[in-house]
Amino acid sequence: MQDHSVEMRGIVKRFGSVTASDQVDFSANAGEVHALLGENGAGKSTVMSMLSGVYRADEGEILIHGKPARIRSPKDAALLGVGMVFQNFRLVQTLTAAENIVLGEKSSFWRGSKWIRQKREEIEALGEQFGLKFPVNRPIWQLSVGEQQRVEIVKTLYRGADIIILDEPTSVLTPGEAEQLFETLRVMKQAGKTVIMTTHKMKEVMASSDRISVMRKGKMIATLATAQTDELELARLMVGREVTISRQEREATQGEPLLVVNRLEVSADHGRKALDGLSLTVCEGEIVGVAGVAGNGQKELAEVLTGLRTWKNGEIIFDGSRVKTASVRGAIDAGISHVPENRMKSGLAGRLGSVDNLLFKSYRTEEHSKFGILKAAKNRLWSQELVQRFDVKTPELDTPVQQLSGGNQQKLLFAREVSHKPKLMVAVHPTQGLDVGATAGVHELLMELRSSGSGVLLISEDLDELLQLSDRILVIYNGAIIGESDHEHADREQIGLMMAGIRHREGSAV
Amino acid sequence: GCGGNNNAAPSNTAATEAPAAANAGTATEAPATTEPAAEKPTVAFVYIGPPGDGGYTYQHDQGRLYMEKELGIKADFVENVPESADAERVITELAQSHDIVFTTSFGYMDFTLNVAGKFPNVKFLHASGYKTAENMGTYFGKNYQASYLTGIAAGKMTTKNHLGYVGAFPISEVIYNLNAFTLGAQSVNPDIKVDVVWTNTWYDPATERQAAISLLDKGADVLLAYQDSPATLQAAAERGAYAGGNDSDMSKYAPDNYLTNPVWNWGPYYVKAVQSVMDGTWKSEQYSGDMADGMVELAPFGNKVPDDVKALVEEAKAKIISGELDVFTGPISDNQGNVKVQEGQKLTLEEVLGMNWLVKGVEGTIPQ
Amino acid sequence: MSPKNTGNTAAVLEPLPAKSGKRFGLRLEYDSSRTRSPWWSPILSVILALLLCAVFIAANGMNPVTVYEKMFRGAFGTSYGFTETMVKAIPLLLCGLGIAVAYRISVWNIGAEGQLTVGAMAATAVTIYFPDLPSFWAITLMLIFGTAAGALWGLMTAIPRTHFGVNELITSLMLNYVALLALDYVVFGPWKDPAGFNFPGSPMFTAAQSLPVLGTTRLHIGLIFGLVAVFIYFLMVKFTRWGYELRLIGANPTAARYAGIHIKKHIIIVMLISGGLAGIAGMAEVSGVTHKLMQGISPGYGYTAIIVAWLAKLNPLGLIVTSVLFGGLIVGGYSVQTIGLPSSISEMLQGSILFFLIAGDMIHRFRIRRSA
Amino acid sequence: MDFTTQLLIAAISAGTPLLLATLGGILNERAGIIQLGAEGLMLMGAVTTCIVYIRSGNLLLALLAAIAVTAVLGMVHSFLCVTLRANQTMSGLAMTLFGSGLSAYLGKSISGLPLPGTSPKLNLTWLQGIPVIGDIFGRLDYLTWFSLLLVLVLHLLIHHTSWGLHLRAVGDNPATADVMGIRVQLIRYSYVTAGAALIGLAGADMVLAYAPTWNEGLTAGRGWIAVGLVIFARWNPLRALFCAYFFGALDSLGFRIQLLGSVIPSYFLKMIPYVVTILVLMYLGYRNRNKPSGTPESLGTPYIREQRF
Ligand SMILES: Nc1ncnc2c1ncn2[C@@H]1O[C@H](COP(=O)(O)OP(=O)(O)OP(=O)(O)O)[C@@H](O)[C@H]1O
Ligand SMILES: Nc1ncnc2c1ncn2[C@@H]1O[C@H](COP(=O)(O)OP(=O)(O)OP(=O)(O)O)[C@@H](O)[C@H]1O
Ligand SMILES: [Mg+2]
Ligand SMILES: [Mg+2]
Repeated sequence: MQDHSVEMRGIVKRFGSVTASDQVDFSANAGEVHALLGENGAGKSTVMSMLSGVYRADEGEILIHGKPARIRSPKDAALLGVGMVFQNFRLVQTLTAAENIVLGEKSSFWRGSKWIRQKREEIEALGEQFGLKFPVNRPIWQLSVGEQQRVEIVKTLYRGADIIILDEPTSVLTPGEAEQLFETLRVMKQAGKTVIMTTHKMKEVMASSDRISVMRKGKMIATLATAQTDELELARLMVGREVTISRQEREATQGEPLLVVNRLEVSADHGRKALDGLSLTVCEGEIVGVAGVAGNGQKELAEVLTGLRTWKNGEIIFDGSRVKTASVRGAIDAGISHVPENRMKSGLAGRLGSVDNLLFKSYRTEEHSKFGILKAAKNRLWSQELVQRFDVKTPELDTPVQQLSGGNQQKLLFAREVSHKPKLMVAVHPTQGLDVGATAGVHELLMELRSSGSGVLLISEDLDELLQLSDRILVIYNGAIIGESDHEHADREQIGLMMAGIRHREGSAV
Repeated sequence: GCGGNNNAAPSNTAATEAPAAANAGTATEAPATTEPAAEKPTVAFVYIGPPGDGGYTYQHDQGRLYMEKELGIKADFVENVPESADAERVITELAQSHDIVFTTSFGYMDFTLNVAGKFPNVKFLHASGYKTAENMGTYFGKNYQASYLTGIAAGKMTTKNHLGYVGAFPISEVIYNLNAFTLGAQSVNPDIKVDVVWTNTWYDPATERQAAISLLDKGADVLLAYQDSPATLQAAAERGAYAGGNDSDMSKYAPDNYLTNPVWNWGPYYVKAVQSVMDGTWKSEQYSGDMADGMVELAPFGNKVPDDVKALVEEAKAKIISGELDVFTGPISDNQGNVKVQEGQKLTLEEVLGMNWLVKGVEGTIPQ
Repeated sequence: MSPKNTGNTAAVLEPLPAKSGKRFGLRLEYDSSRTRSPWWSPILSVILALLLCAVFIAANGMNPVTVYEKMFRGAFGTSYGFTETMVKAIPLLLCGLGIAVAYRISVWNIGAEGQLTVGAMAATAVTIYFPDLPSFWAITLMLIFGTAAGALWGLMTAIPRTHFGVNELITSLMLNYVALLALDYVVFGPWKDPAGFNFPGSPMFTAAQSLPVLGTTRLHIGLIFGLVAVFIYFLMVKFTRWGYELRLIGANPTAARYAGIHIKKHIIIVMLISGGLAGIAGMAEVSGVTHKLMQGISPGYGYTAIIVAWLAKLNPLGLIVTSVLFGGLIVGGYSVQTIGLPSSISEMLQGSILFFLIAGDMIHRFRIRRSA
Repeated sequence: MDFTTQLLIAAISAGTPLLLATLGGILNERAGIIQLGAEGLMLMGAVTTCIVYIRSGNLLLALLAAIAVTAVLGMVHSFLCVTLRANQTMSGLAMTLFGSGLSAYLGKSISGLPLPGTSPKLNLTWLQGIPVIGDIFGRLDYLTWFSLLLVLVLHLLIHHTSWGLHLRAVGDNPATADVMGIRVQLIRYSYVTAGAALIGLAGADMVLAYAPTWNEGLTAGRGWIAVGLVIFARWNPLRALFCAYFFGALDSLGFRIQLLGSVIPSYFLKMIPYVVTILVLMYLGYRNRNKPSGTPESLGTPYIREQRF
């Protein structure tokens, strides 16, 4: 057995009453890509954060290159050559990519133009070497998510990390970009670096890793060589029971057109054009998937449909009538529900309990309030019911929802969005960060909506999910739909190409 | 009860029953009626600023200390009392445990009046106001006499015939001092003009400094500030100009550039007033002190004021004290050209106290 | 953390995470889930503030116990003192309530002072321009004008924030100065009492224009305004849709927007209420206490009210307690002067209470851990 | 000297304490900590200067004492806001209250006493010959020169040095700064302390340059103005220079307009800076609606390493 470049022994970390990491042992070697697999909340990020000094372990020890290491801060970790690309990027939005990369560097006090130019060239060269391209001089807020991730990776490389941790790196990438990332990982591996990647996507794990460690509920379950395992076994280890993954059985339920969007033009936050002549149609009883790389207008599309954003040109026809102005309330009343992409940021109020969170969209209705006064007792009962029906695990109805696990938060959110029988559901990355079981539950709910005659606009970056659920898949690129294929004829490769902006002349493309 | 002559408050805490329960009026009845006049009254002062302001309140506090020494009385004071709702409470509290209350700022007038109504046996003396009651008198002094004298000095010292006046607020008190200052200067130098700016603050050195600099920039070479801070003096000193302040002797801040200015000397009045209460001879009146009785004085001249100027001022001062010279004697026109005081006429005190026009030679306006 | 522990916090906090170099030392850990601070923390902070200021008092050569006793007696020990404390508490309560409403959704209004001032001005305008109204109409109109003016001033803070992204801290602060200057203008200019020897200040209000008072005290009916406002607000927050919306915005503004709540509209509403309440305070102050408009109508009620609101943890019922406490602190602050202590001690007390309060709010979130 | 030159000189003189305090505020807020205690800190700086100067007669010692005392208060603010993560707005208000109270309390003993001297002037004879510039810059005092130098230094520091990059990162995104090995808490402590000391120095400048004596509440609200100017200048030292001088100029312009015989009541003239500030900020807000506003993004939010996002 070779020397481990990273070894963690008996690591314990508690957050209040939650034990996020329970006597975890973990090791990774130089020159390997090591995948850390686990469902949502398994503790992957926690363990990796302890390695990178963001969290401090309550118990246990860490050895780097065989030597006991005391990692009390990110700085300690960096000195030991540990670099981490976080699930939520750690980039200063107002600084340029280059500035972000050299941040923390102590080499030169004075940052003259010569120094900057020199650094820029260094960074560009480094990017070149690992196949990571991005505009070096632009502030981060102007970069796409994919580009931001590349900045993050170059940052760790630049800082001379030889142990590189990537937390859920592919969740924001196109299949093509992900492929490119794996290529980069291979280059890094060849350069003798230790690459640790957390994920819950088994396909990727199988495609890119050398060894796999599986975590479940804060415990380390197993470490396997990739070559000697398969997806099914991994899934079983991860979830703790047998899981079958299959394409949903489906019958056509499609009805009248429900949502018609014509040549829509929308500006993004910073004035750029986000949607540029986008057109699409969603019919009753249909799931329409929108595939695309993050930053191509998906967020704005969802926002404009749910009334959060105004549009400049074009028209939106919903349920037979033309929508005149953007209004969230109008959208809610018309029967459009919304599962936003970041549930804790925009979907739930973490400090409040389940009742208040469930009431979000319906508190104005007769059923829940009268003359401006909330029907407190009735609302409680109603919430209780929903919590039970959707199997949300919460200690009490008033427990702040930020204390629930991610999966339960998402269930609560769905309970709310589905409870008022929407005509159209706009779901953005509804399963992002969810484990297999929870993902299956969400998929089931979406299919139920479909069969009950509602339309679903499913915006996702998970191509598998789209392929599995959608009746039709649209590809969004640069704010417009540049391709479409239906359920039967959907072709991964071709969709992947279109997501990268390459249009095909074949029949199914628009 | 609280009629005792030892310093009121701490000892009172032992016997709070009395002020708490009793109607304060009856509480103070005791010393006034049953005890002989020889018993020393308890005295309190209400100050608008801190005694250390080096200006207005400082002079009142000097007066208080003087009175304490002369009469062997310990007088309490409450400082920094805003001219608002707080004033009425502070005055009330003091009235509950004192026989004489001096309220030393104009803004206390109505509050003093209110409290006086509730404490008929306490004597109230209010500085600078015009409302009185059976048990409330007012006192103030004709400090414009000293302003006039300061004007004479300024008129002699200026080389450009251009004076500057930093006025706190466009109220009568400041206006008649400004006018007197101007008239004084004109008495020795008819061509003089006086620029005036209003700062709208009693104490804000930074603002006053700006005002002074503006005046200096416009060409004034002698400044007078009806303000509590020495900022004007400092600004003038930096430019080598002469200046004076108000209320107290400010020479220590810039002895070489100091001119002189009116100062208050309240001590003798406070002694007299308290004494008359002790003697049982006190009655409500509107007391107006002046240079003759010493309530108003002129600060010692600065180092660089020449002797001939001093002599000139002293001469006028003697005339004022003797009554020969009255500052507001006609003919006086305002700066719009209207004759305000006819030849040979004199303004009554009433008219002076309500003055809201500027004499000829003053360049500036009174905001309406 | 028990009260006993908090006593030696200074010692506990010594090894800051950033500094601790000991291998197996103790370290402090921050637990953000402990959001609810214990009920006794405000009480403790008042006590600690008293202790801190006792040091200064003792340094001044006085016995702190005597001083505090004098202070307490001045503010609460006599029926007169107590009514005066209540008189002080009225504007603090009204402004504090307004501030609490705004802070609930993180609108940092520090403009209560200006809003109070314009409220007082508008109420005075009624007395100037409609001098002969009968009592009921005079008071009603003054109340309406005062509220409206305060609300308008609040609106002038809200609009730049909602429509132009201007930080409300600065707007409300700047508007305080504008209001005070406007006050100067009217009391020196158009509304100056013609019989007032050119002194600044409006004519005295007539009896019809003055709020009814309790007996011979100065305790006026503004207290009822304050209590009613508190009560209404309490009910609104607890039971209405509006209260729910505020709760949502307070907890997560983005999510609230996704729930179809117009945050801008709420900011405007909240600032209207906040300003309106301060305006009522201003009206009550001129009509109930000073009976005329003049400079320095508020000795900083608008600022003190911020502390009052915070000390009450933005809780409307708590506000009643804290505004009386601070009313007492101000009243007592003047009382101690007669025994030779400067009034600044009361300001120091207010400041240190606030220091200890915000520290106490957080300190219980730390716990000691053995570090690995 | 013509009108504008005079006005400029007056603006510099009125603007210098504002500038110092604004720069102090910028340091604070660039590090992500709101500083509303400026008024209290200025008063503490002023009273310390007076006490030490009067007692010792040594100006340098007095200035150092002012810096030291306000730095300690700055540390109290950092302890509350950085270590305890207390509400920054409230901590600042407490600082203002406590500072005003304590300064009044401490200043009792020297109230009204004249200082042994004023702010010493730096007479640059070689400059004085040059027409306009000489008039303006020939006779400034040391503190004014110091403030001008500081503007330049801070500008360069913030935008052209590694420390500045660290500072900006800490102010905008402490979590990122932290993982990059920058000591967030240390930097916050340092800048809040330094900022408080600068604000204290502004208070010292007020007594030295304006009134050679201590009196309660002598700053008359200028600390609050500085708080506003920090935002007005959008956290930029160069702009702070212009904003502070702009306020200074308007302060003085009011009197000059009065002297020109204007009939506009001076109250309205005095409103100008406040109203202009609001209007300018509204205009900028409108113009920059699609860009990051320049506000340090973490302003007001404490950083907790182990907190999830
Ligand atoms: N800073 C924190 N404070 C409190 N609880 C935390 C914190 N970080 C993680 N947890 C809890 O620890 C557990 C493990 O979380 P962690 O983020 O490590 O899971 P994960 O495996 O990375 O999941 P995901 O796939 O969602 O990223 C969860 O229950 C989470 O609620
Ligand atoms: N951005 C900054 N602004 C102000 N001061 C800074 C900044 N960065 C560092 N310093 C100061 O410089 C000194 C050295 O910084 P730092 O401790 O980060 O360097 P270091 O070489 O990494 O130290 P060590 O490795 O010993 O921890 C510190 O004392 C700190 O006060
Ligand atoms: Mg997780
Ligand atoms: Mg994770």
